[in-house]
Amino acid sequence: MTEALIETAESAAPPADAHKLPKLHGQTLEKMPEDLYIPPDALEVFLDAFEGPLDLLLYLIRRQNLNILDIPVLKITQQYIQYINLMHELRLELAAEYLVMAALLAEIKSRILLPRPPPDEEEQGDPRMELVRRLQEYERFKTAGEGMETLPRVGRDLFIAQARPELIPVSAKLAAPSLRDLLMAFRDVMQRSDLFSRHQVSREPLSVRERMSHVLSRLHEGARSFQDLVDPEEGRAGVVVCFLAILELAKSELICIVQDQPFEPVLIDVARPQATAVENEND
Amino acid sequence: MTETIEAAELMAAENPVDESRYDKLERILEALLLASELPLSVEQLHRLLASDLGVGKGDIRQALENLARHMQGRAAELQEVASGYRIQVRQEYAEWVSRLWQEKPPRLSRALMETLALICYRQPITRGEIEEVRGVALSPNIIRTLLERGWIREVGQKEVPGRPSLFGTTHQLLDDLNLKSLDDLPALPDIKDLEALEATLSRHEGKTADAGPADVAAAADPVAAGAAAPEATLH
Amino acid sequence: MTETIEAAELMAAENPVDESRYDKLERILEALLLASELPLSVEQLHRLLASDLGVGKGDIRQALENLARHMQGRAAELQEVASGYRIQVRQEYAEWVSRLWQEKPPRLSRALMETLALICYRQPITRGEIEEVRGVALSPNIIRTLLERGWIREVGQKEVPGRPSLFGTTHQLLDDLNLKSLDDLPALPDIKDLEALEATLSRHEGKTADAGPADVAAAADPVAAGAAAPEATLH
Repeated sequence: MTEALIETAESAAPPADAHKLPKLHGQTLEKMPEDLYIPPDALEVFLDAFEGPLDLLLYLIRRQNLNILDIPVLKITQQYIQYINLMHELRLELAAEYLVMAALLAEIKSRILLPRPPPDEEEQGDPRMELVRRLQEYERFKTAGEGMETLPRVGRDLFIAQARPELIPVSAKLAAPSLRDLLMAFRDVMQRSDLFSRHQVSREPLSVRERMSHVLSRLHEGARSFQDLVDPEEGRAGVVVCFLAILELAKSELICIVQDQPFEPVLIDVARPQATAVENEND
Repeated sequence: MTETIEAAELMAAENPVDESRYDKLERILEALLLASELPLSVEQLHRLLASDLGVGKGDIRQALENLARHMQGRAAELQEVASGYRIQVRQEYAEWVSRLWQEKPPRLSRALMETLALICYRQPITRGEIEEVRGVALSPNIIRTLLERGWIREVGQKEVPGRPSLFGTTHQLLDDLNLKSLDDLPALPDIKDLEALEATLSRHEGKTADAGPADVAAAADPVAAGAAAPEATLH
Repeated sequence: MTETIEAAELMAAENPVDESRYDKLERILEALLLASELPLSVEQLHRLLASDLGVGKGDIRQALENLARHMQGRAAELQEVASGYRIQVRQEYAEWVSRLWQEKPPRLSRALMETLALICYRQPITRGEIEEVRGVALSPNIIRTLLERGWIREVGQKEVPGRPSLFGTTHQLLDDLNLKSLDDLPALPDIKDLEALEATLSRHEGKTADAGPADVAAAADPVAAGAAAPEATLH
């Protein structure tokens, strides 16, 4: 994969475009560090593939088929720091953890390059030991996580067999759903049907919808006047909701509004199949 | 990893005796029917299996017949209903099964929850309209269960061919959900936004918990506090 | 209306051969397991049946064994998981069954699986301890997703400043992973002996001095590159 990336980079970046090449310490990186170059726009994606600095380090080690215990600390440290510098130069936002690790690696590196520290300092613990311990510990759980992902899982590899009798003598009431469950179910179904995107964003008072149901069921007992359908105790808001519900029902042709004679009371009734007659008239 | 039964394997056995071919088809059908929430029609089964197994509807019918025969003497049976076939526990065991419900009321199925949610938000609504949004046929049991539980009621009929029933919600449902009015349900845009939804829910849960320790926990939880920001969208 | 199998009838057959008695118990168990959404433990089954059938837990275990045997060759199997027994479609039919749903279950992220593995093997564990091992901050979504799935739960608080929550796994997780107990999880890979590690490191010190060709290529001036790094991080 890395080879392919280098090829693309070469063909896409002729010498004239040298200013587009990433810069490190103010100098154009004309020669990419060996086996390291990744096109700038791929860097972010590249970093996303890692679960953090430990994961990136493990990748650098494993890519060279090295045992954790045999890490050439210096080499890995340099590679890691180069990644970080490159991303920094490209102004990619880096999680703080990556920078903390860079600092730790730099410290390790300086300890390797500088003369051996006096013995009393060594008692504080070798930072390489600590790093290798952390890498090992992380790798155990990374591996364990990968292993668990492959375990057969209900809903993916296993399905529960379900069969019920046609009729179950009911003696216990169904428990009410929690509001959370209800809303999550609604969210799911709307997302599946993609109605979210098509639906108007304006807020439709649900009480209008509820009142539509209410009005409709009242009308089944017979036609009513508007006054019959309004409960004055509900106040202005209630009257408005009721009126909106009636308009909405009329619009959906679920009810009809009739006035037999001028000045007669306006009656509201459920839509009757005579609707076809009206259509004929319109013809 | 999974030992899938390959179509090729199934076809290979076609020649001398069709027995083993039917056996496998029968077991695949059994698996599908046991896992499906809804009855499955021969057409549906054919659609699911035809291209990989190269079976015709006749093969499926034959395998279903075999399945029914093999289930004799078991606790469940294959039953054909209006919308297709299903495997159901024999009625003679219904009394035993009902004890499960006495111990613990059954969980509400996803299909039931979605149906109820659609009736809340889209009432008055017909069964057909619910099916259209959910994209699957609605089991008659669901509407029946919701009606029996007193959460929905028939509020009229739609004046379209067939005059289907229109369903709406009841006061009982509001009571059971601890709501004063349906307006207390979050608006559509807020449901879309998971953070706004969490904020609304934690406010509601706080209310119903009657300012118990749950409220304190919610306030201390930075996630809940952060999610409270889009509150403005509710007004 | 329903032809319930009476306890009396069941008891009557007790004497000469126990065969038919076990047969009926087996079928009742099959009916219960098929109808239940959740696994049922021997204790639960015993509670449901003991008073009417006069069966002991041993009888139930025996009948379950018979049931498992009778399901051999069928599309479903009896499986024991953490919270009890359930009847599930055999894994070899999963590919066929998953066709019933258009959407595939979402893939679980590596971050989520690593976190889950840590909670499995290191429970009770705090968020901070998880972050320490993984070397990165934990997205709040991960814990929330795991809690919502019912795979983990808060099992207490650690008595350190801030009293962070301690998380542990649930029966639900084991059920969903088809496991009876946490012991059924594969063993955590061993960590290398730290003394051997120290030895290797000191052996290495000599080698690192003469940098290999890769090192040379990596940076023209390794000291400058190395020194620049922490500086950059401070901005």
